[in-house]
Amino acid sequence: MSDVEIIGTPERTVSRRKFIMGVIAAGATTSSVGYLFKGPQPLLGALAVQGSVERLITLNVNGQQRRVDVLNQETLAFTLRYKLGLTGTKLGCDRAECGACTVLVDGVPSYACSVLTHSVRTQQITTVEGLEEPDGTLHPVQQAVLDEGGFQCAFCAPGFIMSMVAMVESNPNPTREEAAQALSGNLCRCADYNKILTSAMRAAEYSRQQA
Amino acid sequence: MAIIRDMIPAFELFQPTSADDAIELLIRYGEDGWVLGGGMDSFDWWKERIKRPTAVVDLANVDALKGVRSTADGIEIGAMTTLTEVATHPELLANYSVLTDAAAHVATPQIRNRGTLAGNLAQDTRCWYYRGGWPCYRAGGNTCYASAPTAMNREHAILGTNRCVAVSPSDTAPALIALDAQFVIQGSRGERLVDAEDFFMPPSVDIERMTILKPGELLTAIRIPSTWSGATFYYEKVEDRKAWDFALMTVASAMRISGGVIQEVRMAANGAAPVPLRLEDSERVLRGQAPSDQLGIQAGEVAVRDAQPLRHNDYKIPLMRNLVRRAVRGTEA
Amino acid sequence: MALIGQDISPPDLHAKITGRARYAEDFRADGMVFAKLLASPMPHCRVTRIDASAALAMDGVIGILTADEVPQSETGEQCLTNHPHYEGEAILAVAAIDETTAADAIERIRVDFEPLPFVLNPLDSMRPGSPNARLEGNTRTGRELTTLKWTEEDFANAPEGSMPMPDGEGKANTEWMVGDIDAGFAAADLILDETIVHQSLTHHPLEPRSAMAYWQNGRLFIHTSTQSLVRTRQALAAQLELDIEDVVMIGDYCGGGFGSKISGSIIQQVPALMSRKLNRPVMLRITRAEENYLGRARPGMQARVRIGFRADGRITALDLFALGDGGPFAGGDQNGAANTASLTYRPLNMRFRGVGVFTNTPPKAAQRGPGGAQIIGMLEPLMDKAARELGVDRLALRRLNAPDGDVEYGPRGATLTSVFVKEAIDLGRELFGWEERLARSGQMNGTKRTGIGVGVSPFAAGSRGYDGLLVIRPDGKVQIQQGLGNLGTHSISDTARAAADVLGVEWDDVEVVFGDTSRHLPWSSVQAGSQTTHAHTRANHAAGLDAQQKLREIAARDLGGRPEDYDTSGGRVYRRTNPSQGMTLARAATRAIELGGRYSGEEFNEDLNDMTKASVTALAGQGLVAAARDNFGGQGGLQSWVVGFAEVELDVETGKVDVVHYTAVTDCGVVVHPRSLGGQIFGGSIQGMGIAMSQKWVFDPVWGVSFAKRFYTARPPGILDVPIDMQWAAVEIPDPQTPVGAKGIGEPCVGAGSAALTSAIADAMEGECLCRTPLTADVLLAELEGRAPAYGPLDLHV
Amino acid sequence: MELWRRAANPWGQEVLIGVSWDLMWAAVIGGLAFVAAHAVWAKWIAPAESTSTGGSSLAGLPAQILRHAMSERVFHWGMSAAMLVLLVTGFAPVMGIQFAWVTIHWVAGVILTLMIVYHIIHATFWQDLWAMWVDKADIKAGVAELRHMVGRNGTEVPKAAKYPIDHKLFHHAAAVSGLAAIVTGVLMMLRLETAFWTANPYMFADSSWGVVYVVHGVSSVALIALVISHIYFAIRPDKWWITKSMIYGFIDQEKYVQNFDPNRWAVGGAAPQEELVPAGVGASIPEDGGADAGGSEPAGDSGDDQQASEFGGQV
Repeated sequence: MSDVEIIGTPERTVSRRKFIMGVIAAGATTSSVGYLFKGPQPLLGALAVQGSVERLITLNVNGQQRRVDVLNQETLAFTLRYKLGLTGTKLGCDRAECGACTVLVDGVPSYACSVLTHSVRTQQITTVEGLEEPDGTLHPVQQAVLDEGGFQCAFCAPGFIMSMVAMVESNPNPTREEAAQALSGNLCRCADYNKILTSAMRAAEYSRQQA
Repeated sequence: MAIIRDMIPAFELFQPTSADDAIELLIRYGEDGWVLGGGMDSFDWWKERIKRPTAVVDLANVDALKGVRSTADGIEIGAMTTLTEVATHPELLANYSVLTDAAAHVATPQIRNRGTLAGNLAQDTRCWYYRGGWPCYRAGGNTCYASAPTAMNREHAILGTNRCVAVSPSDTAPALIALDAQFVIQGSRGERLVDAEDFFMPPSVDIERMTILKPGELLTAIRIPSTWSGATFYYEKVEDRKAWDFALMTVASAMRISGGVIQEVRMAANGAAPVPLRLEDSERVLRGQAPSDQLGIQAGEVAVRDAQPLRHNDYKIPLMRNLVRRAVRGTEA
Repeated sequence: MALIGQDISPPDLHAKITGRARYAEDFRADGMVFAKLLASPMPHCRVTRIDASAALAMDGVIGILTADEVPQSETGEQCLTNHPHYEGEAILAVAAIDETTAADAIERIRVDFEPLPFVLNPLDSMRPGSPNARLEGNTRTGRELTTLKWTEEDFANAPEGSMPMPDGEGKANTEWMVGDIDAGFAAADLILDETIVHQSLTHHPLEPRSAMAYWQNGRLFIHTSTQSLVRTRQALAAQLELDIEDVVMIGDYCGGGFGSKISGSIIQQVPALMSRKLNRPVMLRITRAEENYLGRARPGMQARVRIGFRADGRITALDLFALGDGGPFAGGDQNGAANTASLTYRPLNMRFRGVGVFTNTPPKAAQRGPGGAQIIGMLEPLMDKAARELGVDRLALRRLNAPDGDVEYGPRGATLTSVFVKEAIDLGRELFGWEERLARSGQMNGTKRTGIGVGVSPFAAGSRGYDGLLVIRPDGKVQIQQGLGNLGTHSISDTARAAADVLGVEWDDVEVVFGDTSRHLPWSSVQAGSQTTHAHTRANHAAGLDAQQKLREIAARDLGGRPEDYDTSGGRVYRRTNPSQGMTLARAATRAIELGGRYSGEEFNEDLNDMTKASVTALAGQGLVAAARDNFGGQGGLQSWVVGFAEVELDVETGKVDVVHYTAVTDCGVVVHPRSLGGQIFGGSIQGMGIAMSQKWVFDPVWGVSFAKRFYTARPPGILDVPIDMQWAAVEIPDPQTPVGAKGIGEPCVGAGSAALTSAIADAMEGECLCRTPLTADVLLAELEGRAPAYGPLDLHV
Repeated sequence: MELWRRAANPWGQEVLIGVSWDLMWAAVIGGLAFVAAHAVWAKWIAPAESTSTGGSSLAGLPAQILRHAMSERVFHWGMSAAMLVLLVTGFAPVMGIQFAWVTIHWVAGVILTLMIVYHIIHATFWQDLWAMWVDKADIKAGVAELRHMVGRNGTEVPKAAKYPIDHKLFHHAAAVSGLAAIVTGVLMMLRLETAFWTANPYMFADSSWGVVYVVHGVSSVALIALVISHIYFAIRPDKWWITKSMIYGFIDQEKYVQNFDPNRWAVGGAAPQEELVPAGVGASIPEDGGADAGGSEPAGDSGDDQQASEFGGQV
């Protein structure tokens, strides 16, 4: 795969159209070249057939600006896990069903497997790795889970924890039912829901204390 | 089919900042273009490699399509407004709770956080034959596997089928039909308005599309007239699991009751037919009558009068009837 | 204070909640390539031609692995095959520099198939002239594959809607009788005769069975997801014909298994073999859909049962004929189911006949409470039905039939170490408020009708004879080596407490070593059948005793007196009569190194497993090395019990069921880790609730292709589907035959949860047992509305 | 241009699912091109039509000669309507004009099927089936006609029987296409849920269904071209007299003698209603308008239809 630098090129190619300012890249891995010839001539076909192109973007992850090459079709979960080494974000289904990949996008829980990295490149991403203080102090949610011994296999834990973080922000004093609602986008196959809910209630308590 | 493909094939990606620019791109790419809203339906198709757009037009940066606005005669919701915003918007909660109820019943918090109202309306059906990449009518083929006498079709349609028996999966559609909403569609030739119930494409007309949107057209906003503001609403979705599931049946209704009589009513159901259904016959039964359980049963019977069950979905007949009955009774149990 | 019985957060939890815990898919290696599988689109076929030229010519494609390059197995299953027996079985793998390229390459491979006849459910393969799922036969008799069919007459003789129950030779391949079944029925005042269907369902652990492998100097390094580490290493080494020392397996964390990753998984051979072939590290990332196919499933059943009851509710006869869905390679769960029925109900006379029938559906394996969960879920509503008809209390009927510690059950009169199920029933009656809640049974709350249910569920709970290994280091820490897998049951840390308690050390002074076979681990049980709590509290207790003995000897040697004058606690070994006279463990460890021999691991007991011996040798000299085999012995098997109680509300207008409350009481001996035990009981029970209420397996009968392969179609329960209000308790009577008194608990809770719900739902249906799972809204509403049943009485995989 | 539409069946095997819609456009373009070519030829190239009566005498002939009896005309137009409805409902949605077409399509299909069945039975048992048979004389005439068309001098085109060779060929092409479309269409209806049966896609194997769809598609596409040319000839002024005969039933005496060989299509000197059929000539052979199913040139015959007399005086 060649690394053709194309930043700026798209604007030049069709500069008279202002929407092209929004163009990310003409993306094609080597393998999709054949596909490009099937459809109508791609807008940037000439570029595309030069080979694969990636575009370096700056992603705000856990408060850090990270420079990263991102394919057009790349999901946030892939960028985090495979480009930025943030493997705390898990892929349980890769279909927006299990919640193991839940991260916060501007503080809002989202399935990282089902959002393009490019769609959130101006937003702040928080993953489970970003919760701890630099000195190792755990986030109140993490401390609560630790104290309550939440989770069994814990493959779902990072996702649940991110949902809990969002929950304690938006509803610091939830009932158990409300906590369950807030966590309903996360699946735990060990079905340790009771302990997870207890952890969530404890997390809310810790957060209130901290606030 | 067990040929597991996975991994999204490459496409060109555009992030226009205005609807006009988006439409221009969509016209350029025609059938090979793809509108990316919240993406909650799109990613499945791409990852399964069943649908492979050449170009994806991501509407994330089109701010004009986002947000809830009050208008002179009601309220307008931008197409890209997330379901969470819809579900928690104070004015909608106060006056159009049938819609907030519906939005709050969609899937999970994470999906509501990214998923948009337009996406919920325009999403593709969940028929597992079609979703599995089978070459059915909807996929451009010449058969419906789901209606075969041996087929697994408990989630399929009992009404309004025409070769295809898949159901519309939208939770918000019946609420918007009950609210007499209008959908704003923008295309190369400007804007057009359609009634909520006319937005959905019956398979008898075009078996391959779920909505009347043509390539190059964009659903830009949903307008809710003030007609039904503060009316008596009912919304119920029956699903197998309480999160991340599609409705086996949904009924939504708006009623104006005064003097002990139903003066005006709009009622809709989803999960029953390939398109969200407005239950006009039931409305006729109800109009001018005093609400009672007996009347509810009558309205329910009328709703399922033409139902034709498949091998495994006969239960939808009593389910639909009962939900209509409950809508009249006004209690969810 | 003893560590056993306390709530201590497991030592690996910090890593899990900070994202540092690395599961198999989180590893990367220099030059790593990605493998992707090409799977069979057909339920049964033969590959006639593979044309991979276009794929291999692609830029970025590194290589291919085909069925010709992989080992055979005893069951007939290979990690790659040219004769797929189910839709989704892997045929070949391609490796490429990235996963997208690998996926693109898979699409360019042309495979020609010859479709073969297939069969999806056991009963269909019993019909005369029907296809067999394996060309060699439709069942396994002994080690042979044979064909077993019933006759037209057998089918004709069955009452409408009932499964045939043919008498005579050759109608089943497992058959046993205890007592005289006819006499049993003759003595009965009530006979129930029901046809029952239990679905198959995928395990769906949240972590798919991804694996990454590379080779260095002829040794295989593999990162994998497994329930049982050292045993998986052993299995993989055997499959690949490698010296066990040449396999380094890293599996620090396992994202769930439930029986599907007992000794790893066959598909982990693919990255290992591909890596050897290409001489590059290979990652095989398994997708959720692949997990559905390759990830094992609980065998469903089609069965008919006749049960005779005396007027007081005592079961005089139980006649069970069960067809188990064996998938293409296994034998179904029906034999275990019969044993569990025999134990739970102690029928005075019992006959069992069963056939494990091959089907062209994804492979079956043990899933938490294999056989037991199915049969309890199916039979408990029938106990209710009998109690109702006989006018006896439903709980009393169960108690009457429940066993005591002297029970003999099954075809060969198996015995147990202890049974305290009656105590559990009694405690549950009180905690749940049985009488009070039962008074609500059948009451309407709006459109919702209350149902009360109970499920009494036993399952195997332990084994014996494994090794414990620990090192007391010169820094005073007690390093306990664990060869188990780490799948979240906390057994790696909880069973270590047994050794620490013997020595009387604080938990902070304990380090548990696990997760990597290069770290010198002892021979351990598979983490399955709820063995580990029992087996490894014993093994670690033994190692603790060995360490204690060595400490005493060192103390006596240095400080005078006899070893038995010394005791250990608080990080010291000291003279019982004068606690100030003693030494720290740190000092003792240094002395052990100086003394050498059996103190530092240069010598060891000969009864240790070879693997443990190698580990001891490797650890020798690092401190006081203690290694001992569990020689505590014991008579009889181990079974734990969970009695589940549920209150549900059934909406009679929609068929939807809400679980309002759930209470579970267990007999699992001494409680090692209460909070974790609660997690096991509730987690297992909720998995059982999923069986009863929602979880599915659906196939198109014409194409043999599966639909419910994603979470939203397979429908495992989510957090909103289970009661907020749950409680548990344990009778806490120690098992008399183990020094620690603890029994395992992973399995029996599933049957309890499932049965409590099938029983409660039947109660809410005014006693109507639908005798099928899952009891989804469509099934219940059709019945409530008096419409045609949603499914045929014997329909499976619907 | 693709000829077929293929798809992967649920087992990933490639199966035919129908003709490519490219063929529809090909048929439209082909049909229109033929029309255009013919129009050009007719206007600028065609040799003058012979108006010779060929020695036949008008004597004894009625002024109006019955060509198509009432029942045939009703049949022709009914069938034409059904056919047009079928083509429009079948192809308009493909061309992008969307409406709920399926019910109209199959109802029209059923009507057409019934009419054709009637026509086949009628033609077989009540009309002379052989009137549509292409015989040696037809072939000779056809050859001569072709020579004439390309301007070979001195070629005398023999006069036709009641149905000239081009009419007959058209009938047969349309009949084959129409029958194929009908038979496959009836099979395809088994895939629709109707009041009479439950849809069952598994009645045939995938591959067989593929053939059914392809045959239906090919025949329907062929009918597009046939109908285009048929309509073209029907509205050409020089053929208008034939078209009129399909409306009113009669042709002028003059046209009769100019175009037909009385030996091959004998019309008695008596009143039209007595329309004589000389034995052995095999002329006034009742044939059907079934040919029209495919949109052939007006065919059919007066045959035994005595009702023609009713109109005799009026025209």
